[in-house]
Amino acid sequence: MRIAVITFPGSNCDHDCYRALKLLDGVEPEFRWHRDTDLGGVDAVLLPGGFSYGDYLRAGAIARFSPIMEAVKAFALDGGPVVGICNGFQVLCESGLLPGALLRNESLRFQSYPVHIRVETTATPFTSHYRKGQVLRIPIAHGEGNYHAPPEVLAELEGDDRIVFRYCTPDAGLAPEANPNGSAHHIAGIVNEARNVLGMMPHPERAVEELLGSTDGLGLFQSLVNHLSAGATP
Amino acid sequence: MTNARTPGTGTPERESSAQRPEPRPGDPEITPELVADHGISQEEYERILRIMGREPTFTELGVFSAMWSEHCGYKNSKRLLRLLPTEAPWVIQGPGENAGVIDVGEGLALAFKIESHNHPSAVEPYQGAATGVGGILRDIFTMGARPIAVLDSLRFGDLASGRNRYLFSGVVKGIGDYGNCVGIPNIGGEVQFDQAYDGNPLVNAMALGLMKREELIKGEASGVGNTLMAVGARTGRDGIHGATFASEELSEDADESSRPQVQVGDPFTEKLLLEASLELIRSGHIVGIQDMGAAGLTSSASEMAGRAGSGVLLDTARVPVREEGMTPYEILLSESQERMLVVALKGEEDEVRRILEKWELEAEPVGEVTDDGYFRIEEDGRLVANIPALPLTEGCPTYEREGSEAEEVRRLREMDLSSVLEPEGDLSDYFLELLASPNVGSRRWIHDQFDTTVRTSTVIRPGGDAGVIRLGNTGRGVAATTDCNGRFCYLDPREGARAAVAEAARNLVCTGALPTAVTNNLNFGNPLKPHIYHQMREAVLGMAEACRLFETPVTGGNVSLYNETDGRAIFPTPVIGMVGILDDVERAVGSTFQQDGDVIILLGENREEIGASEFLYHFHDRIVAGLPPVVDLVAERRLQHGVLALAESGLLRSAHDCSEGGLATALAQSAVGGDGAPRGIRVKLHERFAPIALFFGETTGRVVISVRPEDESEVLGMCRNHGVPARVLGTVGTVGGPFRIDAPRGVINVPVEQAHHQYYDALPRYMDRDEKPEDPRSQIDG
Amino acid sequence: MSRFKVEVRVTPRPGLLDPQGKAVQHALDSLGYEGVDSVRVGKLLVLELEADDAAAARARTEEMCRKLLANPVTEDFLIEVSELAPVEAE
Amino acid sequence: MSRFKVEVRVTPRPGLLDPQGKAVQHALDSLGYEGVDSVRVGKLLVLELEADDAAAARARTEEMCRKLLANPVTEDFLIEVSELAPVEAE
Ligand SMILES: Nc1ncnc2c1ncn2[C@@H]1O[C@H](COP(=O)(O)OP(=O)(O)O)[C@@H](O)[C@H]1O
Ligand SMILES: [Mg+2]
Repeated sequence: MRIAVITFPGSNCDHDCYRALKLLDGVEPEFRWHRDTDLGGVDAVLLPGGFSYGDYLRAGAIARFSPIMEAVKAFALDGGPVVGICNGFQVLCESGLLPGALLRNESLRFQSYPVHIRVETTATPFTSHYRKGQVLRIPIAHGEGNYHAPPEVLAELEGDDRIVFRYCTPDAGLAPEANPNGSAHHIAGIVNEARNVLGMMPHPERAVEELLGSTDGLGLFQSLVNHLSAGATP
Repeated sequence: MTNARTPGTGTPERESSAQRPEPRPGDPEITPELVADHGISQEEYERILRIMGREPTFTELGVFSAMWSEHCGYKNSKRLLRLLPTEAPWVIQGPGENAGVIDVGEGLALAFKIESHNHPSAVEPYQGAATGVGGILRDIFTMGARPIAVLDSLRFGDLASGRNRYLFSGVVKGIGDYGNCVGIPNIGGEVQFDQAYDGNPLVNAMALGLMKREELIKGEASGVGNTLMAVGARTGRDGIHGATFASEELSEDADESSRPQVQVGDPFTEKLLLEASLELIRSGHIVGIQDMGAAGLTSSASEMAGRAGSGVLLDTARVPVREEGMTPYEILLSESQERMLVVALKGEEDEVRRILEKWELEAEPVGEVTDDGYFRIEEDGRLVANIPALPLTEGCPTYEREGSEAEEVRRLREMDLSSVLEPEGDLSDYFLELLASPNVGSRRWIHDQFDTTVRTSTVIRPGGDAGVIRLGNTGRGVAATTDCNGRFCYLDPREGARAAVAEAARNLVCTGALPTAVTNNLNFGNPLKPHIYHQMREAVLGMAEACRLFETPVTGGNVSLYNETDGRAIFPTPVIGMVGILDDVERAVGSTFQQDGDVIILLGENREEIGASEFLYHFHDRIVAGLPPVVDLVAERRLQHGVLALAESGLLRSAHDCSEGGLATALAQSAVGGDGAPRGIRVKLHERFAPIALFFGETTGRVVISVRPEDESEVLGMCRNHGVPARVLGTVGTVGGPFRIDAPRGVINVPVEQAHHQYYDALPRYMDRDEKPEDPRSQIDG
Repeated sequence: MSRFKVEVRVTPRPGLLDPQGKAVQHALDSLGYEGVDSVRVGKLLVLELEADDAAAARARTEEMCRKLLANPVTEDFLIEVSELAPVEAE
Repeated sequence: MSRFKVEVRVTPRPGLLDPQGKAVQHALDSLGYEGVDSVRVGKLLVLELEADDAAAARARTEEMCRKLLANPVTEDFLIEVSELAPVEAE
């Protein structure tokens, strides 16, 4: 199966995502340039982390106008799985594919270290490989990861089981100290209503090898692969 | 007595007088004051007259001023630098290029270099530090290498002052924002706080890059007729004369007078420039590339010509500018960031432009390579400068000066410290307080602001003894560290420099890496003062001796002089950036204890030393005195081999070097460091000497390791074989257990959580709370 | 055609947490400035553009704000237009 | 005593590179907004404070700017004061 990794000017996790996807059997990652207008019939799309256009105005604000984003939108509306990681999450929010916005970290500082996140739902194409309540250890690296949405949107996310990951303590508790950026409801990742678009701040692609400290991110990619191969065999 | 050396013979006077630029309307007249304002001495000006065979134009004067500044011309350090060992079979590129390059096996080459941005950071910490990172990254990718890691070596004054906290937080944020945006992991560095750096912080940034051997490209303007192209950001009026500025002392009103020299970094453009440059280099359309760094277009163009033995012809009117009405003088000397000078093959300019356009950047032809050996500048076709390139780049007079030690330093060194060693018995309170000293406590506050894991190759993040990065898919790894204890260097620059090299090597072997090569940053005060010149010479001699013995040649570096505020110099700070190779990166060793029951072993020997220690500074009125610890390089060498052998046999559960804060601190760092939960320890020391020195003295040449109980005798045996003193100290305890060190005359006994809290609170207690109301800017976003 | 200077003030929506404002207020407090009840930190964009008249300049900027310059979920914006010079005068 | 609303506009000093402004201008360009010649991005601070009169409010803010709100090395600032209400009215 083929998965597109989009490179915007300023993306810097595109190669990391590519490398992580390569570890999975049967996956062919392909780079797509922001000026491309066609996804070329891929099975899934990944928007990587980084600082598209320097994040100078607001993170993700300028990237959302890239030509490729038209294709990504169409792909998503058509039910295709889309994952936005870090800056990718920000781009998805800015482009309206996910609700809400990502504000400056409450500390006003960039924060980069491994955090614990709790899997809140396995009913997505991206988390079926995990257990509900499972705690993952995955690095974050962002300055604007403070998820914000109006109360009614948050209620909807809660009610529809659309919060996919929350920041937590090593033993799965929710606590302000375990929330690295002040995110509403400890949100680390959400899906859209149709559940095919995931945005998350932590970097699962940085947690796929024992040598680098954790393999907890592999499950996400494996879930996606399972989902795709299930769909591929009618 | 100064004794200037005459550069190469044959100053080509005749040709130069033949092509004499007309005076440019609007340019000021050359007066002795103007010459002096350019930082050019009488003697140097006379040399310029000899080289030119006439009076220089205003533009030419600016060019000389920049190229003969300390920063570009190394006039006070060049002769000392010749003392450093620079060769080894694995050195591909030694000093002289944008970065040093070594062979790291598997057909790969590693480029690495360190660079200072001290003066800009003193004026504008955020932009100063950010552009420092930008510059060092460009030095790496102009060699054809993809940057894979950065480190930062920092010095600030006492954190009790709001100004210092402002500088510190601004610098950290600047380093972080720049490197994070470009996407290069930070894997380590160091920071020391001492009032000697009040008002004159040091910001040294180091970068590493990886390439295939054959991708190496140099900064040479070769091939007559080839086209010089300005690539990347446009040229503005920023940083004009930054190189000269970096070679002057700061004065009280530095903020005011230095305003126009502030350069603003644009990491986004840098990221594009990085990708574009690597693509360009691999495309084969260019023969040379160089960063427009200090002294901008002037230094890049003239150095590229100098190295190739060619000449260049540039037209400033063709350089893309950000502001209207810029003069040739300004365009030549601007230090606008994120620009490159590229030598494109004649006729392939459009291909070059196309690659740059893909990355939304500009590339404009601005001149060509010539064969007449001249640095020739036109403005819209009219000659404004015409200088022989080689004398310009190499002819800067170099000085060797008399040096002598300051009387004050001798006195401090000989100070009687016996009363300091008096406390005995329960020393737990001293211990806890020392753990929370800004010089001993955790640096997490710093490196949590740095992306340390982007590029998915970081095997050991900051917080250990050295950072470790894997080298692509080769299974190999590279470790890197920066080290220097300015206090040691102040009290004895030669010993201090030896200690810095030794500590760097020790840090590397603790991770399992073989020390391989060095880049260095010589941070000193005003070299015209005899005691400063003495410090420089002694430090270089010490560095040279240690590097020679350790077989770690110096492949490059940077010199930053005039680090003085109101006549007071910083501590001599010859920062060592060292890289080492791991044949098997899976064998990389961390610095934290892993398992209760593991045996703690000390390699090396304890000595009754307390001179130059953090203990002294912290508890005794910020005093820096006494004899710095003795460095036994031969014993160090044996220790390195011993630790490496242990690491390679997979016997080490952890290894950690003893430095600031001494043995007790090193044990604590291994107990509470890392991301896991803190573990207690139970340790017995047998030395009967003063427990203050035993616990907190900074004797060098010591490493604390932990091993599985069943490996103990094998480990001790290997140490014996390598001639390394090794002794079992005790055992690792349980998570949350007591942290206890017993000695004949003293004891430390605390709950490990308390040590943990103290250690991690060291910087936040200053930076995250407003206990100090005069600390405004450090708390808000810059 | 004239040239206009357009100032766009982008501010965090009321009710939205403004950590930057909070930090500034805190810092002012610790500097001893009393009586500062509230601080909000926003963005200021200063554009120079050509348009037929002030109304057109405003309309165009409003569109830019809606599309790009402000995030409707978190930010409000306010536009102020002033004429610089008729284009001929350049 | 009255309450004042004080707006502080902090802008990058002329001549200094403004990467944010550059990026925004580039983005507007590629969105097809022509004729935008220049974009500078700065900060807007909106304070509410108590002072005896408008002049005092301005003076105090000026001091705050110099000390904290603007970076004298890279930024200029401009202060605008408007009265909200006499403090009794609260
Ligand atoms: N400015 C910094 N930036 C990044 N990492 C740092 C910095 N300062 C210190 N560190 C990291 O913190 C750890 C402890 O540093 P240091 O006290 O200098 O250790 P050592 O004494 O073993 O050299 C090291 O891993 C170092 O790389
Ligand atoms: Mg160190």
